[in-house]
Amino acid sequence: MLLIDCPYCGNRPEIEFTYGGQAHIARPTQPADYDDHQWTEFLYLRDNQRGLRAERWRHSHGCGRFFNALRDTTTDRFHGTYKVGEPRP
Amino acid sequence: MAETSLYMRMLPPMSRWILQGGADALSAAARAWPAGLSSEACRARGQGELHALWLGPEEFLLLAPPDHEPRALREALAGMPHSLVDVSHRQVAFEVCGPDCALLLSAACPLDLDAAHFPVGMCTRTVFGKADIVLWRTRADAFHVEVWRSFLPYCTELLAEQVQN
Amino acid sequence: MSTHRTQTGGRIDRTRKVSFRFDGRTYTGQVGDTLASALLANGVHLTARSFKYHRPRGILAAGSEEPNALVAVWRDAARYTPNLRATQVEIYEGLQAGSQNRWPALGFDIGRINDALSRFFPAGFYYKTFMWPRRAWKSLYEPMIRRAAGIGIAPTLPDPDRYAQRYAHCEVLIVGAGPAGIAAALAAAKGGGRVLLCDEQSELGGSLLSETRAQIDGQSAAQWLAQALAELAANPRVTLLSRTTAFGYFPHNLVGLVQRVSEHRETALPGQIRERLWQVRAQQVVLATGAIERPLVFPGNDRPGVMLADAARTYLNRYGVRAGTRAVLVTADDTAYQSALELAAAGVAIAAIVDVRDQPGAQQLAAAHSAGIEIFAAGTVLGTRGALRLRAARIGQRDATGAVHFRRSVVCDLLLMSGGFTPSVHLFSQSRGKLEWSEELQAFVPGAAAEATRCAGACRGVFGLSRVLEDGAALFAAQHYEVSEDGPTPGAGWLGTLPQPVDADVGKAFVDFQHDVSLKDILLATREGFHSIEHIKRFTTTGMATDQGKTSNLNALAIAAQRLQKPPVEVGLTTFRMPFTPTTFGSFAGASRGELFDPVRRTPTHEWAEARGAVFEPVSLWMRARYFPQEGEDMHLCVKRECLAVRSACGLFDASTLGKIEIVGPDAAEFLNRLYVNNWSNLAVGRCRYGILCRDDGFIYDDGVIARLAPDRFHVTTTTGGAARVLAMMEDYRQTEWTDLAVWLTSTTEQWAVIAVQGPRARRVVETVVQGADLSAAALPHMALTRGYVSCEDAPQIPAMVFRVSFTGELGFEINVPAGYGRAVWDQVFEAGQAHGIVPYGTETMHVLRAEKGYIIVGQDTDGTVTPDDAGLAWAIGKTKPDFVGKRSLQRPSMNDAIRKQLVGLFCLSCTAPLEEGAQIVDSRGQSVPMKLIGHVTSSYDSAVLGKPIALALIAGGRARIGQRLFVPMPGGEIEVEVTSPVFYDEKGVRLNG
Amino acid sequence: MTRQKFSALSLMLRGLSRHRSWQIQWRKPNPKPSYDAVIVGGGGHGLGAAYYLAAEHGLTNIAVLEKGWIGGGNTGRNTTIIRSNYLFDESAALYDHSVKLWEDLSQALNYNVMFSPRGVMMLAHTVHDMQSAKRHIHANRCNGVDNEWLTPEQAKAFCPPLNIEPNIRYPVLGAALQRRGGTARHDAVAWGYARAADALGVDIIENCEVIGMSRDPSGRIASLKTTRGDIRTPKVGVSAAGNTSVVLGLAGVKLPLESFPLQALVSEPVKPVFPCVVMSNTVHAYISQSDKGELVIGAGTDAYTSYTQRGALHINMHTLDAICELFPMFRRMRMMRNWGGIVDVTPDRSPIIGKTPVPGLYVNCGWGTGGFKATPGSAHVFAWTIAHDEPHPINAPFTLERFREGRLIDEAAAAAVAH
Ligand SMILES: Cc1cc2nc3c(=O)[nH]c(=O)nc-3n(C[C@H](O)[C@H](O)[C@H](O)COP(=O)(O)OP(=O)(O)OC[C@H]3O[C@@H](n4cnc5c(N)ncnc54)[C@H](O)[C@@H]3O)c2cc1C
Ligand SMILES: NC(=O)c1ccc[n+]([C@@H]2O[C@H](COP(=O)([O-])OP(=O)(O)OC[C@H]3O[C@@H](n4cnc5c(N)ncnc54)[C@H](O)[C@@H]3O)[C@@H](O)[C@H]2O)c1
Ligand SMILES: Cc1cc2nc3c(=O)[nH]c(=O)nc-3n(C[C@H](O)[C@H](O)[C@H](O)COP(=O)(O)O)c2cc1C
Ligand SMILES: [Zn+2]
Repeated sequence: MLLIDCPYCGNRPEIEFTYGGQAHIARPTQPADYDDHQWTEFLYLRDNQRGLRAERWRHSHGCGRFFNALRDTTTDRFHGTYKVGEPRP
Repeated sequence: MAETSLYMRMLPPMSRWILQGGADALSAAARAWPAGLSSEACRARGQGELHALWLGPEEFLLLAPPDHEPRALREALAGMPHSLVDVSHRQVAFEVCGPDCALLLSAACPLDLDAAHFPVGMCTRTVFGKADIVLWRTRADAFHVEVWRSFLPYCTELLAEQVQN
Repeated sequence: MSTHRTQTGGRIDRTRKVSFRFDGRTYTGQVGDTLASALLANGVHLTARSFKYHRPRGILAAGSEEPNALVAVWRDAARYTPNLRATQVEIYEGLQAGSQNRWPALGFDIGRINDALSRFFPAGFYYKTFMWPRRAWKSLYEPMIRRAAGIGIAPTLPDPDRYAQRYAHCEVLIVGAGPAGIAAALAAAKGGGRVLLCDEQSELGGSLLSETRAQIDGQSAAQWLAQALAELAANPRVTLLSRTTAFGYFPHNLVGLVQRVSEHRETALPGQIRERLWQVRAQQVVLATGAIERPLVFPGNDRPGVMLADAARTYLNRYGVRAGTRAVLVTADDTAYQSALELAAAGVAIAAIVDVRDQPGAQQLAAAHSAGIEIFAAGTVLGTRGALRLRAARIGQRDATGAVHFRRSVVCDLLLMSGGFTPSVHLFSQSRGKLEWSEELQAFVPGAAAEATRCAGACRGVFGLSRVLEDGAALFAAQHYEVSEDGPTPGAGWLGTLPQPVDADVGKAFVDFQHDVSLKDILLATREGFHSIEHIKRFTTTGMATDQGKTSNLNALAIAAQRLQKPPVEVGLTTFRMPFTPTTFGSFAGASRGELFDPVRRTPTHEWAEARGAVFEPVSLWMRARYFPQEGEDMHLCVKRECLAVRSACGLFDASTLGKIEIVGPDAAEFLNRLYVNNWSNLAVGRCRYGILCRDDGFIYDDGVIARLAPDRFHVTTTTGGAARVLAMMEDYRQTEWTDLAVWLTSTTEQWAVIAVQGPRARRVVETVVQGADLSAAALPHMALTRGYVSCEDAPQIPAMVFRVSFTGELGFEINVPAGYGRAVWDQVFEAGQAHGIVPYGTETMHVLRAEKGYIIVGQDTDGTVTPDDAGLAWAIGKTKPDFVGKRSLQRPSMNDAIRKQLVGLFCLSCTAPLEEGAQIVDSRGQSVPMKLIGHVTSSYDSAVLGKPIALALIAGGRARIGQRLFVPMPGGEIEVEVTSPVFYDEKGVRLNG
Repeated sequence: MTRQKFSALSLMLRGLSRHRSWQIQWRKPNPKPSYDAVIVGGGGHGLGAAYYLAAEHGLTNIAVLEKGWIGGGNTGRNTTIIRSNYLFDESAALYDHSVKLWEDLSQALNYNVMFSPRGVMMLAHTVHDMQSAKRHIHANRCNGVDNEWLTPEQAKAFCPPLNIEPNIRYPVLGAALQRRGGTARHDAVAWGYARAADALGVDIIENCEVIGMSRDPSGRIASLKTTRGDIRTPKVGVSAAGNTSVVLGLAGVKLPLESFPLQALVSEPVKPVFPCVVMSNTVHAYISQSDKGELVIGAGTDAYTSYTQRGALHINMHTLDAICELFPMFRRMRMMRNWGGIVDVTPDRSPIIGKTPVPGLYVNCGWGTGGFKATPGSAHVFAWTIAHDEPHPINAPFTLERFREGRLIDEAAAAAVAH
């Protein structure tokens, strides 16, 4: 069970959180302008790299907030968390 | 040991609201609500029987005696984008108390409940086994627990199981 | 008292005898004995048969690393436990234990024939045979293999014991309470933080428990230990846990412990749990887990009576047991001399010391000589003799050229062996810390840590009591310990097989005792191309038994390395995984059983329904009344009656479990516009609308009625199962995509009890209960809402929201009252309904009624591959909206395929009973397998009001097929159906609007 | 080289000479500078593809590159459940193709992979589960795939340890049974394919990680960079399971995949007590007993993407409380070992087998929590795809294009079934 640093509440155990997938994938404001290829990419293509990954978590059994985290997928170590809207550190 | 000291008691009915809003609305609310709203995360503020529990950066749980109408609050918030929703019946509250109350809760609550890490006045949403609760330390040896009403039997049974242990 | 028990010494309670049974015979031990020490005290070494060859096996070790002495223990029939290590079972009065994997008896085991035939069962033999004839594998070979495999017998009765769990937090967690762990704890405690010290043994102390000579700061080891533990126990910030194994090291310094609470007691205290699982989150973890002595690999090294030297010393010093009368020591290490000398002093004849090294330590030599013990330097063991117990050892020696010669056969009943010590790096490695190879110790020791972990003492290759104590303390504050008689420290020891004469057919020299893996097996593996240590492990199964290779892994590695001509570090170890020792399923499960397995959510009317004999069904976590059978009714009859009552008079239904979300804020309508497919801007205050929510891939996710309570306030309902995930999805969009919107969400599912009153007489019933509201058709048309109140005895003015909605096709109302009043209002409605023939109905009836109207149930008539159009709900889509979640996906090529499955109705032409839900549909008769399936039945019921079965189905191009005849191929024959509109009843909605 | 035949007789004869004359099961060649085709990934799927390329398509100058030891990926760490009672026609065809190959695999490879069709029973605990199970059963029957409905009593008769008391939290309401389903010995599958492929001339090269890919001016795949040197080849088939994204990333190809930890565990070995395979999706538990005696138990995936081959404790706790609820007699059994694998998951939980946008580069991935059962079938059609440069009819629906077109094969959404 990971220990996750909620930017609002501090370190909390993983079971209080919900994983939210890759971060920084903004939903297009005009989906109609996307062709099938671009739309497919938006829907389905995610980074799946070894190493640092920016991802979303929600402190669903805590403050309820979504936030972003940088985690190394080869060690599961967090390199920091930050609020939605803040740039990736 | 279950017989000798009280570990759990139901708390009487209360009025409850979930207050949410942006910074302006919340600071207006903080002025209108007698004890104010904590700007520090995970802290409760209270005066008499009126309490405001920080649940999230834009979310507070307000507690008051039954049938309390937060008129001042409503007036202060009028015209400001916010949400105030009555949840008096959504949840119920019980208290876990006694010298071992933190230990008892630790059977199913993953937080560090040591007084240094979870002091009196701290409150937060968390989990108790497979239920979602709001945990609020009201005294060194007492926790106020809010839980959605249908999860109450689960919580009390889980506690009873721990008391046996 | 037996001759094996010493007169004095040890930590057992000599004043309290314990009688116990092993394999049906009664023995006596002392309080403080383990089953192993008590059996040894009775001269019993033979305790088990080996896994594969059924060779007689004795007790090899004194701790959790024991590979041989696995026993079954019976408390009572339901509290039977297989595969316990005799070295860890504490005896109590009346303990019943027995050996395993033998038939008919431990002393005479038919399975022993495998040993004789063993040359035909080398490692991996099963991959090479049993392939012919093909069918015989299932009927003959596999059952045979399965019967032979397995060690103990599984329990067959439900376990009546209880298990508990606890989360704990501390500044310092110390695993292992030997000198290193205790010194670390003493030093850490001074820092004032919370310290948790655990050890798997029954007493804290580790190697100090068997230390009789050394003095620490002028005290005996035992005195020092007692004092140190007293000091720790007195500190309220320190928690001491004995019988507590750290079984796993998880990310971010979470360590799993399992505490054996009552198993060692003769009778558990009333209500006492058996085990407690701790999840400890520590700021720092200190591993002081010690080192495990390594066996030597030589022919016949598995006979009962062959024992690790340090274990024999433990039996002597801690339990007051002489493990034999005449012993030979074979060692590659100075420290084992101490065992021999202490045993000699206690009256065990030491027939010889065989030192594998050319140059035994001078001090040890001198000490052994002065004790009159004969020493064979550059020695080796060529074999052992004895049937069920060791009788003699064959000693050899290397000459100057390295050639090995037989020297002598020495009669002995105890063969002590020491190949040196393997640091216990299991947990360190589990934490993903890097191991380093120590040339000096010929062992892996902890290198760079991956977590906040530090190691102390023997587990990191530091030996010698004073150094170990200081090593533990130094993690927190340097401290000097004065130790006299520190004893020798282990060196490199010996890895792999002992030297044997060239070309000798080395008999069975065991590497992994528990899995019967011998030297030959490992050689065979390398010969056949299994060169990675991971392959060697899997091909030979070395290290894969319940001890996970604690005593064997390094020897296996060394043998492979030598054979492959690589340095051991290049061959490497296999991966350490949790658990450190086998850990009870029950402790992982804890209290999570029955109603505590998953919360059971009940509505305010649950007890009422229960009292009326309702049958319930679980829907997500909720229990919902499915139907209310009366005397003599089965579900079918009951549902028929309930359906007719709703259609002809009125029915009462608890809809409280529907998810409810209050959406508030100036942008609430816009928020809903972006989410749901429908248009919300034009929904008037006081009106409701049926909404559909898709995911962005265009498939239906949820549905529900949404009411506008105020310009900036909506009351959204969701499916029962969808409540949590819909709210989560909404929060996701609100917080991360549409941060421009001023809108907030609050779950109100449990704020409101929802009492549905449906049927032509519903209005009359509701009118008598709800006051202050005009419920007339004009004031409250279909899909409108109003507010009123209900008066009860204790609550004069219960606020009520009344929605005029219908999931039955009848005139319908849903009364929402604060949940705490739900039952009181329900009772009133039921009371008021008596005059109008009101009938309570459950979810099954609800399903039938809505199916008659063609209303879908998300998750039953849709399955995550269905679009709004597929479900016939295209009308709901706000055509002018630029976007909503899912809109873009609905424009993808395949979303408009003519062959998409669409929701239609089916009438049975050739049957009287309803179709089976899930039945498949084809478009022509007599198709052969594989058929061309064009759809399936999603819902199917007997319609009481229509007097015939109806069904909903998803069928390829279904709407264009209305009027066509299709076929449902069933095992009993084809059923002919006609495709219809999905609305079977009151297509015009006359009743609804009544 | 001529391959020694494995049989009872050869075992006896060589036993008499102390097993000294057994050959190496697969050679340890150094990589050649070029091959006609290269498979990346020495799991069951990759080794199997190499075997079928050599055995059925005559391509023998080929190599399998494995970064570690063969079978060390998910092939060596799965709960070995084999079944083909999938819902959609496309899936049923693919998995049943595989089950048919399983039935003769030991004989085909001359290696006992211990395929044990002892029956896979999937429990239903709710009305919804029953509807879903029945839908599967009817679809399977019409597709010629065996699958039958059992009442709770019949389920208990088939699997005596099962708790069918009506008073448990999620009582067993019935089960779907596929009798032809079962298990096989995971390691033997990798080794058996390796040995058989090796005998046909395939080079199996371990400790050889692919770390780069280059393309010729036309864009076609041209060579691989590995930790053991460069290798020229016009065709590369990737079967790298959890690492597929990383490998295809070397060619600049991004796929709809995410990699998650999936854990399993075994109990201490006991005498036969559990005769079949039982799966429950509602309470999340999968269990069978291996021929060696351990109870083999599978968990659900961990929540987050990771390559660490380990997962969280609470996932195992949840798995074991489900096992104890269904089989209360196992509460006193003990966990002997737990481990994790990394599974690559597609948005519709169905695999991708086909061409990639790079000519000459083929991929077989996305098996998620359930690709062991597909090993022979998938390897077989993947080999076909590589040899013919177009999908076999069985894998034609499983190409990448389905995501763009929205023609997903969403078994998970349709039934919430894993494995
Ligand atoms: C715990 C668990 C339980 C499971 N249970 C089941 C089950 O019951 N039934 C079922 O059907 N399926 C199950 N599965 C899924 C199944 O194991 C896999 O789908 C299947 O084994 C995949 O086989 P593979 O050959 O594609 O992959 P793998 O066996 O993983 O082989 C891929 C290989 O590629 C290698 N590789 C990766 N990158 C490179 C590189 N750059 N260069 C060279 N080599 C590389 C890897 O080292 C690996 O050996 C389970 C999986 C797990 C983890
Ligand atoms: N025969 C010898 O002469 C010999 C050999 C080696 C070490 N030693 C001596 O032993 C001492 C080593 O001290 P130490 O403190 O490092 O080790 P130790 O062996 O005294 O203590 C280690 C303790 O850790 C416990 N332990 C191990 N793994 C555990 C787990 N997973 N969970 C819970 N408990 C666990 C063991 O039960 C043991 O009590 C030194 O005095 C050293 O010289 C003596
Ligand atoms: C079906 C199956 C059965 C297994 N049985 C055992 C076993 O009896 N003993 C054991 O130690 N490990 C067993 N394992 C686990 C392996 O030891 C190992 O943990 C797994 O292959 C993953 O590799 P790793 O732990 O080295 O990463 C088994 C694995 C599988 C897939
Ligand atoms: Zn938070």
